[in-house]
Amino acid sequence: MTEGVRIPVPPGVELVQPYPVRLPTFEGPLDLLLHLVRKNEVDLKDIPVAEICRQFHEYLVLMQELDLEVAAEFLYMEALLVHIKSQMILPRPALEDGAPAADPRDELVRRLLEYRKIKGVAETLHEMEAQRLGLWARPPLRLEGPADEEETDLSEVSLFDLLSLFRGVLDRYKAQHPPALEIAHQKFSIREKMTDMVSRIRAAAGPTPLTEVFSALSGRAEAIAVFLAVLELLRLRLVRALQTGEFAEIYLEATGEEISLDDYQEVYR
Amino acid sequence: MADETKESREPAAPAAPETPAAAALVEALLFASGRPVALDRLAEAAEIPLPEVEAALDEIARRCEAVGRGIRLDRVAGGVRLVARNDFDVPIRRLLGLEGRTKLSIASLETLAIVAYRQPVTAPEIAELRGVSSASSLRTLLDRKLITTAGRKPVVGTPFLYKTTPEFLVHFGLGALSDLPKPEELDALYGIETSTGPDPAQTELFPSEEAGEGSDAG
Amino acid sequence: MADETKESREPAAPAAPETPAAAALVEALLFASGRPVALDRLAEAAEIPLPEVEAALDEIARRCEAVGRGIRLDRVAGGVRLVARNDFDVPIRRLLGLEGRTKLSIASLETLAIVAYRQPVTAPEIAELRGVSSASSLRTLLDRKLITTAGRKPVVGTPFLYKTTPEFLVHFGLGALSDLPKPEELDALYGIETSTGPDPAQTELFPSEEAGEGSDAG
Repeated sequence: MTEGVRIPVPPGVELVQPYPVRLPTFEGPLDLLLHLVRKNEVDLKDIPVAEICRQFHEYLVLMQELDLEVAAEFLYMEALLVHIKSQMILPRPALEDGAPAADPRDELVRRLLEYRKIKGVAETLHEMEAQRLGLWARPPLRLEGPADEEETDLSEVSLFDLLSLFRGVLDRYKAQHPPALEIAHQKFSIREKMTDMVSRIRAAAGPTPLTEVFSALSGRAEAIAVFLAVLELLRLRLVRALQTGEFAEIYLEATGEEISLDDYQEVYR
Repeated sequence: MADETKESREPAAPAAPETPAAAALVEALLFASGRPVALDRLAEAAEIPLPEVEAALDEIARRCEAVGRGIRLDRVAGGVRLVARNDFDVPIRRLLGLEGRTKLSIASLETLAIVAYRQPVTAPEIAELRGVSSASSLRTLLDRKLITTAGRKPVVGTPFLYKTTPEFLVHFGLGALSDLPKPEELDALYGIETSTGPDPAQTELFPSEEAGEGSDAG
Repeated sequence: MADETKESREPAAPAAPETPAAAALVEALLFASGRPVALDRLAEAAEIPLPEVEAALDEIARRCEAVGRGIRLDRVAGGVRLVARNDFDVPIRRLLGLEGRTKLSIASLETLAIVAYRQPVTAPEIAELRGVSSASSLRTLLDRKLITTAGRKPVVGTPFLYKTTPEFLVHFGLGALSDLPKPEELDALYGIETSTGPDPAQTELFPSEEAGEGSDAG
């Protein structure tokens, strides 16, 4: 196959009709072949393969010249046409039982006839559709459930719909959950919490309620870090805890001790 | 106006005396459903015998033909529904703020034609018949609910099988799949005199065997 | 179709000559809308003056009063709509109930998809994945015989495990659960290049670990 090279037109052969600059588009190689058969006004069942093959090639060359991508299917069909052309040249002896040998074009002719029928049906469907596109039914009544709850008939649900829905659920789950998962793995530094808390307790006008210390935390892991930090601060006597009675609010206040926490060795991990 | 009043108020002679009442009920049922309803289901919901449902539908159809009516009966997909008349497409879309419905592309129509006649059929079989890959057409048809999956074919690669849906029948105004033109009619329509047997799918979808024989001989 | 058009273009004598045509158009508009429409919006969509819309509505109301009609014109605040006659409420409910048997909401379809791909799976696991309780969806799917119970999971609360039924396989034309489409097959159909890097959605479609974690959390 000589891709991209224009085959010189053999003497005495003329293109039935020169291609217009605007290339007609074809649904595929079979569509192009049907077009060539029609243009040349030849019998579909007695296709002049050599000539059709040449015109087919012309079209592909033109496509390449216009920088249009030539689909693999077209190249495959061209190869098939070349193959049939070569077979046409070989002598075809009759079969043993005397029946005439099969024509190398038979298979292609059968496919073209079949494809022509498909195109016919497609055309019929197109006309039927045109009659129906302007028809409007009534939106169905909803007796129960929210009006926006769309219901689908099971006969119209494909397996791909099921898979798409499942994937959608997983995507949604992931979109909603990554922060929680990350925090679970995040390590809170107790020393950091101690430093924060000391400066917060010292900055406060009066004693700081313990419940306030535990508010606005991201989750269980941070709460544990804060709790351990409070215990450490109490142990190091940097803060003291006050409680007026059983189950009453516990308040924290600074002791006035000054210890640099920079040297503090974290005992919990 | 006097004319059609007479028409719609006096049921035609043959109708049974209970027909107007049944017609009213059936009209209300069709109005509420919106989708094509099978006649036996109408009978079940209305609690009237099937022949009465049929008489009621005839009555409704007759009334809808009167001057000044904007809706009509549409018998599709093994059932019947009410639809607005085709010629009001533009004002209806103007009211509802809807775009015109998109026509199917030639590629999609070809693919659909194959699915309609060869169902259940696989993507490779469709590609073989069309001579090109048809994945994007299949996608369009699946998205528009005109086709759906019908399991897998037990051959190498276990490709999915596709079949048409009830929505296909509604979209093209077919009562049933059997309302599609017959293969023989197609031959006549498109000037093809190939004799397609009772089950052309099997013999014509897998031509490679035949071709193999042919090339052996040649 | 041609007849209808011709018919509607020859208005009957008395009423304003254009009323029947306007009535047909307005009827079609109200029918397709399904909800109350303001008169000025009707006029706008139909491209006719307001008095003609009013005449058309009178005409429609008059016709709906005829014996054998099941729908009527309902003038509500801010507009007008077509409704089924009230006395047909019971059969309409019966019909919609019958029709509803083959329909599933998106919630139920999502639940079915999770059961199909994650089975056996518990209600808490499904709720965790969907982010909402799925009890009513599970009930619907059990009613339709698309899923069934498969024992209990030996975790706290010993919740029921759910799996798909043979009916599910039959409906989707599957020989076995392993015939369910794979993520790559969906991507191939939708022309998505498979594996542009490690896409978690693809790698995690099948493992059951995550579902286990989910049940712990939920």
